[in-house]
Amino acid sequence: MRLELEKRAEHSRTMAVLSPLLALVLTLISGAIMFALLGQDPVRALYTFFIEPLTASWSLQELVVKAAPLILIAVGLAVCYLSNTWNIGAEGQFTFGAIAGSLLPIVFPGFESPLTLPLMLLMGIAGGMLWGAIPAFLKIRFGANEILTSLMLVYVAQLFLDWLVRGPWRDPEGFNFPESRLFSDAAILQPLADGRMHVGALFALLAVIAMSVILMKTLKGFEVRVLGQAPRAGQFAGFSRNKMVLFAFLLSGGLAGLAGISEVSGSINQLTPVISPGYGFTAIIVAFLGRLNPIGIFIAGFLLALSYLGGEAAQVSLGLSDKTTRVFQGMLLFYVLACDTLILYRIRLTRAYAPSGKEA
Amino acid sequence: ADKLKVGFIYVGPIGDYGWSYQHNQGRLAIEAALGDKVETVYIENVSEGPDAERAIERLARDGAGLIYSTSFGFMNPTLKVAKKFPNVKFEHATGYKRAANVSTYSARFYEGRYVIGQIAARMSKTGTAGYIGSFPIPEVIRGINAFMLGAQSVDPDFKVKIVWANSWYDPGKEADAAKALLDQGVDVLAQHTDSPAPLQVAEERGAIGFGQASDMIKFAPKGQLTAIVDDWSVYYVNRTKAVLDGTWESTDTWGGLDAEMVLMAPFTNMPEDVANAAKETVEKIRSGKLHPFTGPIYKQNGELAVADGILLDDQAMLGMNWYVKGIDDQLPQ
Amino acid sequence: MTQDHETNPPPGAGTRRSGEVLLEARGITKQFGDVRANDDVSLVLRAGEIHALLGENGAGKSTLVKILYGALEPNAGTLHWRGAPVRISSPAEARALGIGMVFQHFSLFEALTVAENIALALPGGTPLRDLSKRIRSVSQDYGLALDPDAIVADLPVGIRQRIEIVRCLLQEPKLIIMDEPTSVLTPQEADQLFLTLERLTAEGCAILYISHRLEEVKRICHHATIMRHGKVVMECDPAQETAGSLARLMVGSAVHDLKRGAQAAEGGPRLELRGLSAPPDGPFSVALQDINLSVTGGEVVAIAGIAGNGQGELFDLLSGERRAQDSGAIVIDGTASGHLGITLRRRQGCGFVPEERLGHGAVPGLRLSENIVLTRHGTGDGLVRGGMLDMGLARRMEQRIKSNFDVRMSHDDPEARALSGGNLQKFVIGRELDRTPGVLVVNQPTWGVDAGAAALIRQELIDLSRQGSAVLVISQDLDEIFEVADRIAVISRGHLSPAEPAAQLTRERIGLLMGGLEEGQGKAGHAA
Amino acid sequence: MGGYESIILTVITAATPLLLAAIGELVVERSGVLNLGVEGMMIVGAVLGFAGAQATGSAYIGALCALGAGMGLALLFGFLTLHLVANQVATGLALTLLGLGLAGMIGEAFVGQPGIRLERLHIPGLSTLPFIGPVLFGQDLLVYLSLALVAGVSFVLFRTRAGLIIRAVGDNHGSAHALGVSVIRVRYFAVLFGGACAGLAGGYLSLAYTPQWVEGMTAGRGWIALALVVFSTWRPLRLLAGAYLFGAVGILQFHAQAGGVAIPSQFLTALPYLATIVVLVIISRNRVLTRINTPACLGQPFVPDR
Ligand SMILES: Nc1ncnc2c1ncn2[C@@H]1O[C@H](COP(=O)(O)OP(=O)(O)OP(=O)(O)O)[C@@H](O)[C@H]1O
Ligand SMILES: Nc1ncnc2c1ncn2[C@@H]1O[C@H](COP(=O)(O)OP(=O)(O)OP(=O)(O)O)[C@@H](O)[C@H]1O
Ligand SMILES: [Mg+2]
Ligand SMILES: [Mg+2]
Repeated sequence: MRLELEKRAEHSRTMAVLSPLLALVLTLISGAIMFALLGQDPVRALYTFFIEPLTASWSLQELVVKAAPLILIAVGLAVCYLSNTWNIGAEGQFTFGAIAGSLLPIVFPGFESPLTLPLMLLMGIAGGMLWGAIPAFLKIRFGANEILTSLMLVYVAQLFLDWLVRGPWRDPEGFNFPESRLFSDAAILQPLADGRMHVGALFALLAVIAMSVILMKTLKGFEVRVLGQAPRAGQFAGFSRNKMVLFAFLLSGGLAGLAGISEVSGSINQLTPVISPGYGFTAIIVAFLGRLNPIGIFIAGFLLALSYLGGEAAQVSLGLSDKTTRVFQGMLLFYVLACDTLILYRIRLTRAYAPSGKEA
Repeated sequence: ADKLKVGFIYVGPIGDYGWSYQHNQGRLAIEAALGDKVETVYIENVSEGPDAERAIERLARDGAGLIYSTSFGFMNPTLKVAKKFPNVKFEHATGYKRAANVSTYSARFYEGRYVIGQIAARMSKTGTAGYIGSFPIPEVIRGINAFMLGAQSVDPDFKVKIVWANSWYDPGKEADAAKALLDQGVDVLAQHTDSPAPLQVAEERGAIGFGQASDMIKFAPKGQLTAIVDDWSVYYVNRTKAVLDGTWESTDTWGGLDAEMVLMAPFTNMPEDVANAAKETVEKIRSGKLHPFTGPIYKQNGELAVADGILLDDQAMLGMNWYVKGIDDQLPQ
Repeated sequence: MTQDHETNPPPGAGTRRSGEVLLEARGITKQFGDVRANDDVSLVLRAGEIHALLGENGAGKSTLVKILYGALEPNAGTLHWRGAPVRISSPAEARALGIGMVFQHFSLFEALTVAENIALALPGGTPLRDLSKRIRSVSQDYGLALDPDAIVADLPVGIRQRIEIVRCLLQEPKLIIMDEPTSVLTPQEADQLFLTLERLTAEGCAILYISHRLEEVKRICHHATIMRHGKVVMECDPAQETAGSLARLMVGSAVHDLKRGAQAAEGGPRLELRGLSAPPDGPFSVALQDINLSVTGGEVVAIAGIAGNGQGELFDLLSGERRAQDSGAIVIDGTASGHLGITLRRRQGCGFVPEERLGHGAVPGLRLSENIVLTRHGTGDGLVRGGMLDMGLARRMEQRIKSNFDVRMSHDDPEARALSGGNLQKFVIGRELDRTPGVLVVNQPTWGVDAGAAALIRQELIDLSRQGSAVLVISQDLDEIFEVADRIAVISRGHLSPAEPAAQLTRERIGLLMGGLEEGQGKAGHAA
Repeated sequence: MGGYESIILTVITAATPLLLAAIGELVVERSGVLNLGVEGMMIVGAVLGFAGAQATGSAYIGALCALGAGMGLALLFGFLTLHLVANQVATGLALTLLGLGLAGMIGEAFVGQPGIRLERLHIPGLSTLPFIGPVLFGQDLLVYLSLALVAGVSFVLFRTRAGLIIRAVGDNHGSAHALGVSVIRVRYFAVLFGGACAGLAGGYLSLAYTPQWVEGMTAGRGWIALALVVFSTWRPLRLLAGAYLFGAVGILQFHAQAGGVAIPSQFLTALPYLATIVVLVIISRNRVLTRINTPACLGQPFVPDR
C-alpha cells in the first residue's frame, strides 16, 4: 500500500469548501488528544479555545481588534503572492506606516482639526508605500531578490522606530521613558461600540470587499492573476511585470501602513518601541490560510485571532501554557494545508502493481 | 469563592531566566505564602503593543481582584483597564502613572549597581569596565551612573565602556557584546540585559562580572563576583495580603536593598577586604547612611547636576537621561 | 556532415519482420481517472526494425511508450524482453535492459551543461571529463555535433533535440523509443536523423518511432501499429499505404485536402518590415539583422527556418512584446508602429499566436473565457468597461469560438490546462480569428497537432487571407509551408531572405537558404 | 590573546550557527524545496541539544540530539510538502510556529541551568601558535564541521553525481522524473539534511555559543540564514563569505560602540541588515549568474505521473 495523488483536471469546487471543515475536525480530534495527554478535560479545553471567546461582547470585539490588522495586511499580501511578488516585509511597512502617520500628532500636537485623522491615515498609507517601494525599486532596477530586501528592511524599520521613541520623539513629559506623547482625541480613531473595537476594523472590511471586487471583476485583478500564474502570458497580454511588482508592493505596503497607523491611533494611542505583536508575519500565514482569496483571508484572520484569544483564555482558566497555544496553532495550520491537497488532487491508497495478471 | 484571584501579565516567557522569570518567582511566593486563600493565574509573552490591553482586561473579566502588570510598556493599557474596572486593584511595575486603583512599584536596582561599581573598581586591573546595556532608558542609564559613581568612589579615574545590545535578551548578541568589550581591554563586565551569556563569556575568558536579575553563580562559578537579584516576593506577598485584609491603597513603592526588593548574591571570587567593603556599603545603603546619588555630581560636560550634600530626588532619578562625568558614551537626545 | 546523402539509397521500404523479438507488450491497460489511455494494447518490437506508432492526438501513444520505458506503471498487462517476462518499474531498469528514449517534451535541464544532462541518463561512475570526450566523438560520428560544455539554456530547440538523441545513443541501447523527434527539425536535420536511424537498425537496433508526419513514416518505417482511442486498430506496412490511407486509419474517417481558392485582388501592404534590426535581448538570444518584408492583404507569407534562428525574437518584435528601437521599422497599415506595445498593435487590427500554447498564448489555470480576456481586453470588444470585466460577454465569445472552431472539451468553460494540445491550439487561433484581424502573425500553427486538426487550422489561415487580411506564418514544417503559403522567406541566424513566390521555390533551395546561403549578401557581414 | 585574533574568533562563533543552518537550507533549495521553517527547526535543535547534553553529560550526544530534532521536524515538513504537496511557504511558517511552541514546552524544565559546553579541540603544538593557532586550531568541532560542510556541499553539488541529481531535481523536476530519478526521495533527503543542519545550528547555540537554554534564544537567526541563502545565489562559497560578513558587521558594530563612535546604537545595530541589502544589490546586477544558479523549480509542487 502506498499513498498516491492523482491530479484533478481542474480545481474541485466541492473540496474547496469541504477541506477546511475536514481540517477543523481533524484539529479538534488531535487537539482533544493533546489536551487529554496534558491532563485536561478535552471538551472543556476545546470549548475554551474556540467557543468561549465568542460568548461575550467584549471578547467578540477583541476578536475584531485582533483580526482587523491581520486581514488588512494579508489582503495586500495576497495580491503580492498572487502576482508572484514575494513581499515578506509587511511588518516593516506596518511599522513605517505607523511612524509616518504619527508624525502629525507627535510633532505637531497642537494641530487638532477634523483633518487630523484623515491626514494621519493618508500619511500612514504613504509611509507603508514608501517602505514597500524600496524592495520594489531594488528588484526592478537591480534585480535584487525582494524576499531578502523586504525582510531586512523589517529590522531596519523597527530599529528606526526604536531610535525615534527613545530619542527625538520621546514624550517630553514622560520622564524620558521610551514612549511618545499620547495622541490627542482628534488623532484617535473612535471606538465603534462600548469595547475596544474601533473604526480601523471597517478598513479591514472595506479592504476585503474592495479586493474581492478588484480581483474578481476588474482588469487589474485579472492582470494580477495572469502575471502571477504565467508571466510570459502576461507579457503577451500587454501587462508589465515591473509595473506589477511596483503595484503589488505599493498596495500591500499601503495597506500594511494603514494597519500600522490604525493600530497606533485606534488601540495604542501613542508610539512605543513595540507596536506590533508580529502582525506582518502572522499575516503571511493568514494570507495562505485564506488561500490568497479576500473572503478566505477574512475567515482565516478571524480563525487565527480566535486561536490567540482562545490561547489566552486557556492560559488563564486552564493554566495551559502559552506554548500549548502555539503547538495547537501549528497543528491547525498543518491540517488546513494538508487538507487543501484535496482541492487539486485525489488521494488514493494503491496496492503495489502486480506485473502479471489482468485487472486486479 | 472567597478566594482572591491574582493575575499576572508577563512581557516575556517565564522561561527567559530574567525579568519575567523573576516576576513568576514572585507569583509562586504568593502561592507558597498565602496557600488556598489565593489563586494565581498568568498570561506570558504578552507583547507590549496592542495585545496588552486585551490580556489585562481578560484577567479582570475572569474575576481577578488584583493584577500585576509587570512591564513598563503595560502602563497605559493598565490605566485604561483600571478605569473600566474600579473594583479591581492593579499593580504596575516601573511606571509613573497611578490611579485610585493603580499602584506603581519598582526596585532601586541602582543601589546594587553602586555596590558592584565599587567592586569593579577594586577588582579591575585595567581600570576599565565594560557595560552591556539593553536600551537607553532612564532605568538603565541610572544604573550606569550608579555603577560609575560607585567605581569613582574607589578610583576617580575609572573608565567604563558601554555597548547597547538593543535587546532585553538575545544570549548570542549579549555574548558577542561581551566579547567585543573584553577585546577592547576591559576586564570586568556589568550588564543590564537578562541572559547569563555575558557572564559565561567572562568565565571562559578568565574575566569577571556580575549576575543580573538572579544569582547566576551556576553559570560562572569563577567569574561571578555577585549578582543584583530582583526579588519581588516580599512586595508581592505584602500587597496581596493587603488586598485580602482590605488595607490596600494606591501607592508608589520604590524599594531597594532595605525593602529586600533588591538582594545581593553572595560576594565570591574576590579578596576578603573587597567583599567586606562591599558588605559595608550594602549595610550603609540599607541603613540610609549612604545614598548613591549624593552631590556633588557633575554631568558629562562638567555642569553641576546635584549640588554638594544634596540627595537627588526620586522624580529626577526617574527620568534620568544624562551621564555623570567620566562616561564617554553619548546618549540619543 | 560526415556522409554524402546523395550516394545513400533512401532508407525504409519493404517489410523486414524477421529480426529477433526484443520487446513484447501484451494486454497493456492504463487508466487515468475516467480516461482509458491504453486499452489491452499488444505490440511486438523486433531488432533491426523501425516500427511506427501512429494515432491522432490523445490516442495513447505517449502513454504506451512511457509504460515501455518504465516511466508509467500499467494497470494491467505484461512485458517480455527477449521472450522472458520482465517488470520495468523505472526508467533506470529500462535503460539497464537496453531501452533508450527520446521524449516528446524534452527532458532536459536548462541550468546544466550538455555533458551533465547526458550524465544524468547514464549509469554513474564515468568521470565527466571522459564523458565529454565520448560525447564529442559519438556526436561527431553520427553527424550531430555537440559542445559538451555548453549550457542548455543557451541552445536552440534543434540542438536540444540532438542532446536527447545523443544521450540515448550513448547508452548503446538495443531499443530506442522516439516520441515525435522530427517535429522540431529542419528537413536536413531530419534527413540526418534518418541516416542515423538507418545506421542503428543496420547495427541491429530496434526503433519505436512516433510521428504525425505520415510522409516520413512511409519513407523510413518498416512496420506500423495504428492506435485509436487507446486501442490498437491495425498493423500494416506503411510503405504499402498512402499518407491519405494512413490518416484515414488513424482518424477513422477521411481527412480533406485544403482548398486554396484564388488569391484575393492584390491589396496594399498591410504589414511591412523596413530594415528591422535588434540586438540580442539576453545572453541566449539571437540578433536580428536588417529584416525587410512586406505582407499584403490577401496573401499568406511564410517564414521558414531552423528553430532558434531568430523566429522567437522576430515574433516578439512583431507582436510588440518587445519594442523596436526604430518606430518606422515596423509599419502596420501605413502607420509606423515599432514603438507601440502589444495592446496598441492589437487595437490596430493585429492578431498574434505564439509558439508556446500553455504559458504564453494561454494561462493554464484560467478558464477559457478568461483566456479570451487575455488578448482582447484592449481591443474595443467591450470586454472591459471602466476597468471592470464583462465575463458574461467573455463566456458568450467562448461559446462562439468553441462552435466555430470545433474546440472539444469535456464540459463548459474548462481551465485551459484541461484541454488537449490540439484543441487548445484551435482555441488560441480561434480566439484571434474571431476578430477577423487585418494582420495575423502565427508562430508554428500546428506544432504537435494531428492531421485532422492541422488541416482545419491551415484552412482557416488561408480563408482569413482570402478575406483581405495579411497572414504571416512562421513555421519549421515545410509541408505546412507549401500547403498554405503564397510567398516564402527563410530566416537564418537573424537574417531574412527576400520572400519569393512559393511556386518558384524548391525544398532544396529552402534547405540551402536555411543553411545561410544568402545571409548578409550585399550587407555588412556578421559574426558567426 | 591579541586584539585581532579574538575578534576573528568572535566573528567565527557568531557566523557558525548562521552558516550551519544556511548550508543545509542551500541544499534544500537546490533540490527545489523552500523550507521557511529553519527558525523552528533551529530552536527545537537548541532545546533538545541542551536536553541531550544534560541527560548524558556529553555535549557531543547533545549535538546528535539536536541533529535528530531538526530532522524530525524536517520529516514532518517533508511529509506535508512532498507527499501531500502542501504549500511550502505556509508549511514552513507553520513549522516555525510549531517549533517555537514545542521548544518552549520541552525547555520549561531546563530554564536556569548552566549547560555543558562543547569543548574546544586543542591540537597540541598547533593551537598554541600565535594568532593562527587559536583561530585555525582551537575551535570546537561544530566550527570545523560547518566549514567542512561548506567544502563538502560545494564538492558534492558540483563534482559528484549525487549533487548533479540534486541540482537536476531543483532545475526541472518533470525531466528528472522522466529520467527515472525519484524526485520525492531526493527531496526528502535534501529536506532531512537541511533539518539536520538547522538542528545542529540550534545545538551550536545552546552548546557552544552560549551554553544555556533560554526560550526564544535563536532570536531570528533562522530568518537570517534563509536570507543568506538567497544572498549567496545558492553557492556554498559565497554563503561562507556572506555568513562571515554578516557575523563580522554584527561584531564590529559592538566594537564601534565600545570605541565611542558617536552614532546612535540603533543605526549600528541596523548595519548588518543594510550591508546585506547593499551587497545583494551589487551581486544581483549580474543577472546571468543569478539565473543559472537559481533553482528553477524552487517552491513548486511536484506530483509524479504514475
Ligand atoms: N497523466 C495523465 N493523467 C490523465 N490523463 C492522461 C495523462 N496522460 C495522458 N492522459 C490521457 O491519456 C490519453 C492518451 O494520451 P497520450 O499522451 O498517450 O496520447 P498521444 O497518443 O501520445 O497523443 P499525442 O499525439 O498528442 O502525443 C489522452 O486522452 C490524455 O488525455
Ligand atoms: N498530468 C495530467 N493530469 C491530469 N490530466 C492530464 C494530465 N496530462 C494530461 N492530462 C489530460 O490529458 C488531456 C490532454 O492531453 P495532452 O496534452 O497530452 O493532449 P493529447 O490528448 O495528447 O492531444 P494533443 O496532441 O492535442 O496535445 C487533457 O484532457 C488533460 O486533462
Ligand atoms: Mg504524445
Ligand atoms: Mg500531445
